Amino acid sequence: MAVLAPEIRSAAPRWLVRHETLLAGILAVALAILCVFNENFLTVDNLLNQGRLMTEVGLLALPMTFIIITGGIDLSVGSIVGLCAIILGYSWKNLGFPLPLAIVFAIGVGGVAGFVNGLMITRVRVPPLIMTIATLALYRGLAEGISQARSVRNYPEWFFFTGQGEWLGVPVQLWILLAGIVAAGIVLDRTTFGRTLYAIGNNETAARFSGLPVDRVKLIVYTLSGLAAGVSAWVLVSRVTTTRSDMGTGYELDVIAAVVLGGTSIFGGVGTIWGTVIGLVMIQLLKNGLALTGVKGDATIIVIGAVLIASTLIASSLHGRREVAS
Amino acid sequence: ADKWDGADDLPTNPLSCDASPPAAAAAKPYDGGKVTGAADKAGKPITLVDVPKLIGIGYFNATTKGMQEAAKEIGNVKVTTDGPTEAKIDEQIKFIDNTITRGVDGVLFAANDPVAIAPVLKKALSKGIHVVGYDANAQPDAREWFVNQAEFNGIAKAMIDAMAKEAGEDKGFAIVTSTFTTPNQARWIAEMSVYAAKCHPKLKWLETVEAQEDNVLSFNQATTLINKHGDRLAGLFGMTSVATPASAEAVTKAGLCGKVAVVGLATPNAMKPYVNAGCVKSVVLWNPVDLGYAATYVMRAVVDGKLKPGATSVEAGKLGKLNVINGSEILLGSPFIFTKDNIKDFDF
Amino acid sequence: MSTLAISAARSGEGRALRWLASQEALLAFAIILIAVVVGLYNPRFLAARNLTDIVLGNAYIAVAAVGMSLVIVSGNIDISVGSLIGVLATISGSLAVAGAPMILVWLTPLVVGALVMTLQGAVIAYLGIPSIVVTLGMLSILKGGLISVTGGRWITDLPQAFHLADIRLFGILPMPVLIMVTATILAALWMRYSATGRAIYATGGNAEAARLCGVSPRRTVLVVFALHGLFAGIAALLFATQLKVIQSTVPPNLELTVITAAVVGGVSILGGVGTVVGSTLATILIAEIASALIFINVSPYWIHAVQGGLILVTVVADILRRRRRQVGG
Amino acid sequence: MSEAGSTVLRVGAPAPPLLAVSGIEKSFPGVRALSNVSFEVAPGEVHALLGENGAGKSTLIKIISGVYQPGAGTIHVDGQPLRFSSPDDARRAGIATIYQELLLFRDLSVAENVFMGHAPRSRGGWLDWKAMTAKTEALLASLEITDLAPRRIVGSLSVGNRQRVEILRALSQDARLLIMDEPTAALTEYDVTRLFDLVRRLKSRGAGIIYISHRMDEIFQLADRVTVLRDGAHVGTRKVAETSSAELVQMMVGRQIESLFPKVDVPIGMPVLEVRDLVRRPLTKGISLTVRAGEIVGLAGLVGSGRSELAQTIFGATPAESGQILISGQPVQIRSPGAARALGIAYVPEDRATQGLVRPMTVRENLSLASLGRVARFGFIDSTAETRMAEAGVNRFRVRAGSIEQVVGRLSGGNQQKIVLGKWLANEPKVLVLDEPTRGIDVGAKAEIHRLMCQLAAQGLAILMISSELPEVLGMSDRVLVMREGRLVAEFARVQATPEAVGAAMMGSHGADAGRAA
Ligand SMILES: Nc1ncnc2c1ncn2[C@@H]1O[C@H](COP(=O)(O)OP(=O)(O)OP(=O)(O)O)[C@@H](O)[C@H]1O
Ligand SMILES: Nc1ncnc2c1ncn2[C@@H]1O[C@H](COP(=O)(O)OP(=O)(O)OP(=O)(O)O)[C@@H](O)[C@H]1O
Ligand SMILES: [Mg+2]
Ligand SMILES: [Mg+2]
Repeated sequence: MAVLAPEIRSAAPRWLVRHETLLAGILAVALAILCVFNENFLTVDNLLNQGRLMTEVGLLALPMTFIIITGGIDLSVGSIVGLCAIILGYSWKNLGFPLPLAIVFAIGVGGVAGFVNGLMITRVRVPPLIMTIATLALYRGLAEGISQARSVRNYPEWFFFTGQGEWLGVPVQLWILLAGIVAAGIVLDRTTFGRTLYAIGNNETAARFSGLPVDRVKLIVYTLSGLAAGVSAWVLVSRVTTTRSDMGTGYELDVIAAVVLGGTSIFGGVGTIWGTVIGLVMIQLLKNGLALTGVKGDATIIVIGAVLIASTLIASSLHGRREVAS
Repeated sequence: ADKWDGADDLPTNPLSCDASPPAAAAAKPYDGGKVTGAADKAGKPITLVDVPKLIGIGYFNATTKGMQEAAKEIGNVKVTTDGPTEAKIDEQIKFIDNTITRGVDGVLFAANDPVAIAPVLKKALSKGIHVVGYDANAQPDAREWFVNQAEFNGIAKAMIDAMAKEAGEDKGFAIVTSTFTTPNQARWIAEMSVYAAKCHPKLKWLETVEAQEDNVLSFNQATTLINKHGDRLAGLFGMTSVATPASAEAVTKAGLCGKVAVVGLATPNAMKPYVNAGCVKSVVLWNPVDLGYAATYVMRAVVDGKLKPGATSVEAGKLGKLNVINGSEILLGSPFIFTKDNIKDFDF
Repeated sequence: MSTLAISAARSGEGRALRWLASQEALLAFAIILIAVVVGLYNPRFLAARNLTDIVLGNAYIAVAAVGMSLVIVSGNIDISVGSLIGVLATISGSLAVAGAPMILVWLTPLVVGALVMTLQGAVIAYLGIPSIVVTLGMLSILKGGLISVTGGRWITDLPQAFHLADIRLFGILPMPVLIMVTATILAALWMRYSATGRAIYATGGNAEAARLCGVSPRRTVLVVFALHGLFAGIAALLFATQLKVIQSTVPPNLELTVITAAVVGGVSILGGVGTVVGSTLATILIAEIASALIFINVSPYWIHAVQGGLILVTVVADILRRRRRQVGG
Repeated sequence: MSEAGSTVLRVGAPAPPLLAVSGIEKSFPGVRALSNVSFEVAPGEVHALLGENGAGKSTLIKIISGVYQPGAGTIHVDGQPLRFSSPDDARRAGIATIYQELLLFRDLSVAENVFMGHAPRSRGGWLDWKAMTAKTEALLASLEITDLAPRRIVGSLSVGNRQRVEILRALSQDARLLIMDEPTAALTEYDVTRLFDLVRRLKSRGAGIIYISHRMDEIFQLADRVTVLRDGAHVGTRKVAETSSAELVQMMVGRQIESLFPKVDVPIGMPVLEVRDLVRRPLTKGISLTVRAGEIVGLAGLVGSGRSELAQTIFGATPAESGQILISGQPVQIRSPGAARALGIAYVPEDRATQGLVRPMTVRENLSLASLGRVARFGFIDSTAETRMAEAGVNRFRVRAGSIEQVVGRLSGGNQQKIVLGKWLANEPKVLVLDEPTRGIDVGAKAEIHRLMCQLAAQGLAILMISSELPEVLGMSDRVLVMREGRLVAEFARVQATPEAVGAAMMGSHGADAGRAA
């Protein structure tokens, strides 16, 4: 997909450190401005609450970072969320599964959905964009078909703990997200698995010829993506207390926006979890801060769009200038 | 194909077949939620935020307009409308959540999903924010009052009666709706199904198709139905203000005006060409401007303590006295039927 | 068809046979197969009127998918096209209602579309920002902007002359179909026989090598986006003139529909001939499937699942077919 | 023809040189690639550029082709000063270049690759596909290439054939100055001969040619003058007729190279790699061979004879359809390169840019790529161990890199090759399959790599070496196998392996198969 492959892509780590620092800087400035305009913004309560609200997308963004680093993409995540939500409700209400089992089952189905993506991508060599655009339609359709347009409600009270409860004063799902972030960060940064992801993204053939388990790793990341969608569905259902087949619609674009804003190259080979987290937080807090300041929804999405382009632009142009100067 | 009939497993309550008013249901006790820790602002200026299903569509522009009118009339109410740009429950929850953080006196809402929206509304109630719904309800205990534009069974009766009259008692019809999961549409269709079975048993329900809130898709779906069923199709229902004009257009393009009746919910402006051309005889709707207007008055009354659990009516400015039904709902009135004669009087 | 056709293709003879083994043939074959099967079940499906309606109602998607194919072949993607079409349709409709001369009403969306896309192309090509970032941002900007400006007020009372879709050539051929066919053929010829057309393949395949061959990847990307904008403008016009009202909002999921059409029909034969013919056929196929499922009374709950499944099958069939051909040499 | 072939430079003639560069400087971040380089190319001259890996040859020709802008210095074509701001400018000035890295469009056909950017047009400016195909066919014919159709998709071609496409592309431009950066690195002698005939023909038409190669014999066959670079500086320019190989090497590396093929005899042990009736269509048609510990087996053959395919089948990149592979006498299943690696098989591929290296990653990361398990514990990479491993690799091969954190893509071609070798040796394999191990490597480094191969053999490694350079095969192998059309057709012991006999077996002339019996 490279349009303007620079003659040789620059060193990933240095580039990224800079991109993330820059992004963090931009984020800080934006937050400071928003803070001046609204005293409710920079409160622990609000920030924790925002953390709660961004968990579902955040959980998806972690494996999406992996996938995009390998040079792939997964557009079906939002649909898998919908499918898992329906499976959770359906297996509990209609198949009579005990609720804990239904949760596990739904996450498992998410894993299978991701696995199918991965299998077709690695075995049949369907390009990821094409495969997941097809399953975007297919999985959503399955969710609709299985649910027969009925929503599942009246979950028991304990079920809402994950989505609405708190543990040590912090929303429960935020713990899940934090654990995910730390795990994903370490995996990407420190392990052979993470290294393999970068190698695949930069040169898949060479990775293969180095004896790295390219297909297995790809299969794993797409499966992880499905599993994360399952967890995300569980958190979402628990938060909103109901199950509908249209849940998670459009998540794919939110997730991709966060990941690319965080500096992960859509061409593969470059990216970090920390960048993704900054991207996520940036979008969430901007939306929140603008809303609190009284900016309307339509204007907010204009701002988000402009910030997405502008911050990438600023980061890349500053990066370019330093490169020349050094 | 299945005749999809709403299927949300909630009880239905068809009206009687003739025009006689429904037997007064046994008065239900108040079943709405309770606000805790609200500051007493009786008679004082209040700020309200209105979070509709989505912003930027004609229908909710009209409700907003009504709210502004009411606010101006009352004088000490300030209402701002803000919401998601797509009818997504997830986004809507975030908007309400932000509103709570900002701190306002009351929230007006039209729910994208009655259950999913409940937790955040309850949170608002617990933070001392009054909550009143309109257009699309939430679980009763998640809000104090709901302004009901017209009861589901009332809409259903108006629609089915109009269809039976225009298409014929023993003809086939099909439905174009947004999605099967949209709560209001699902309720209406469910009520239509039982009412048709009860009062117009010979009407043949052919099928129901989804068309999002998409103009061109609605048109394509309606066209497909016309092509598929041919003479067996004598009527089309449009369940949204998008699907109805698109269905009318499809019928016009197919040259079947007068042969295939179009009945549906729609705003008058979009329907004028078809009504004036005689292709559509009746458009069912309430006045959304009035709906927004009433919601604002109800909220003011709640804050002022004038509308308390157990009340049987509320004063709503130019609309006069509105009745409380179903424990915690306020009924705007019967659905309005636009025809060739009166449609020119409306502009929304 | 396969073995015969593939062996012919391998030996490099028999133009017709080679075509039979192509993506376009696969799509055309699927279109005919579905028509026949569904026609047997319900003959009304084959009525000329129904077949025309299927194409007519989706011509705008096909035209947009032509542009999208160019973009994808050049190694980029555009997610903003749905929003842009919404904006352009609104602009065009507003002009019509304001009483502007028809020629202006029809040309403005093309010009504005080309301008907006050229701007995006410039940012992508000259500032080196990935297309997915730029167009994702633009998606938000256009969508929010449209709502801010119109407030979602529908455009009604459009003058009769505005309705391109009602114009029929020789009283039979509807204008949108004519435009769709013309746009597809012109684009296909242009991609095959113009230097810039081939440069798109080069840029998408290996931008650095393209540069060393004296092709300017930047200029190419710019041209691609400008043309894509032009096609988006045409699509918007077809979209806007179809009904008597214009919604003034962004049509839901239109970008995905367009990308799907391009991907099912076009992109997969990167480097092949007449890609855009594939994307137009794919649009027709997808629309045909949607209509056919209603005709054969598939449960409405399962329609989307079946639709998704069929798209997947088409895509996989194409990949397998190409793989076989590649192994064959 | 013979007259033209002996065109003499008219020294002091009024006509300006075709190309004159002077005072060229070029720096990359942290590297001074060229400093004050000047040389001239006359019409009808073949001017060779010589220098160690990383000396700056490729950088220099990229400046001449407009890919890079020089930091200082001037370029004159026909006496006119020119500034090229893009490769297109250079092309318009009549300069055609074959770059060292293959730059092709994998999804496009041969004809389109050849004519990308300058396709024949019909009236009205449209592309003329017929003419394009016809011209490609004519070019193919002029090089006597019969096994390459204009319509073939380049992605399905072997490296050798891709190199041919690059050559066709440069030739298709009717350039007045043809620059070739190691064009023969991926070609066999047969192709080289064709190419040389063609170069001589161009030369006779008055074109100038800049020719870069690490193969000394080619320079003596083809070039009129030779310019030597060392560490980015101009060391000297000599007339080929007036110099010797030894002098040039001395100029290049600043020291003497004792022997290019320092083959020593080591005791040969038990069979380590045994292959029986290996089949993988379309190119591996039943191969049996054995490589023993301490043995270096050379595999010779023409382009397209299927040697790389065989190697990749053994390595599991394209798993075998039938047949058997035994490692140290044990039958094994090799279904992926990972499995091969686990069994102690290493494969140094022929195409280092796409198969060998992850160019945007650092030297350190590339060196550890095939042996991550050795520097990791429970999947966590121990960065100290990794650094140690990388430093060891860099020192062992004397890689010219700023640091182990340098991006591999910016190393010179030869140093990149050393990284690929180093990557595999870090894994301490039992069987080493080398596919064109010294392709594009300077004489000094080549001697080093050969010495290393001998060392490794002495340590008991079994080495299978594929090479298209006959002297290398003959100089380094204990045994020579010859492949033709997917089958082994001859086998020679070291003493029997004469250039004539092996060459004949490769070409398939009579009498060659007799070698098999021996
Ligand atoms: N884009 C670049 N960025 C940084 N350094 C570079 C770049 N290109 C080349 N170099 C450095 O410049 C020097 C000269 O490299 P060059 O490729 O010209 O060598 P060469 O003589 O062609 O070697 P070889 O025979 O191995 O091909 C090397 O040290 C190399 O690392
Ligand atoms: N998948 C394939 N299908 C058909 N032909 C192929 C395929 N892959 C390679 N070939 C052809 O097989 C021939 C042999 O390949 P290759 O040139 O790699 O063998 P080699 O003896 O190793 O030669 P080289 O000197 O290039 O290493 C080439 O002509 C190539 O075009
Ligand atoms: Mg070089
Ligand atoms: Mg080879």
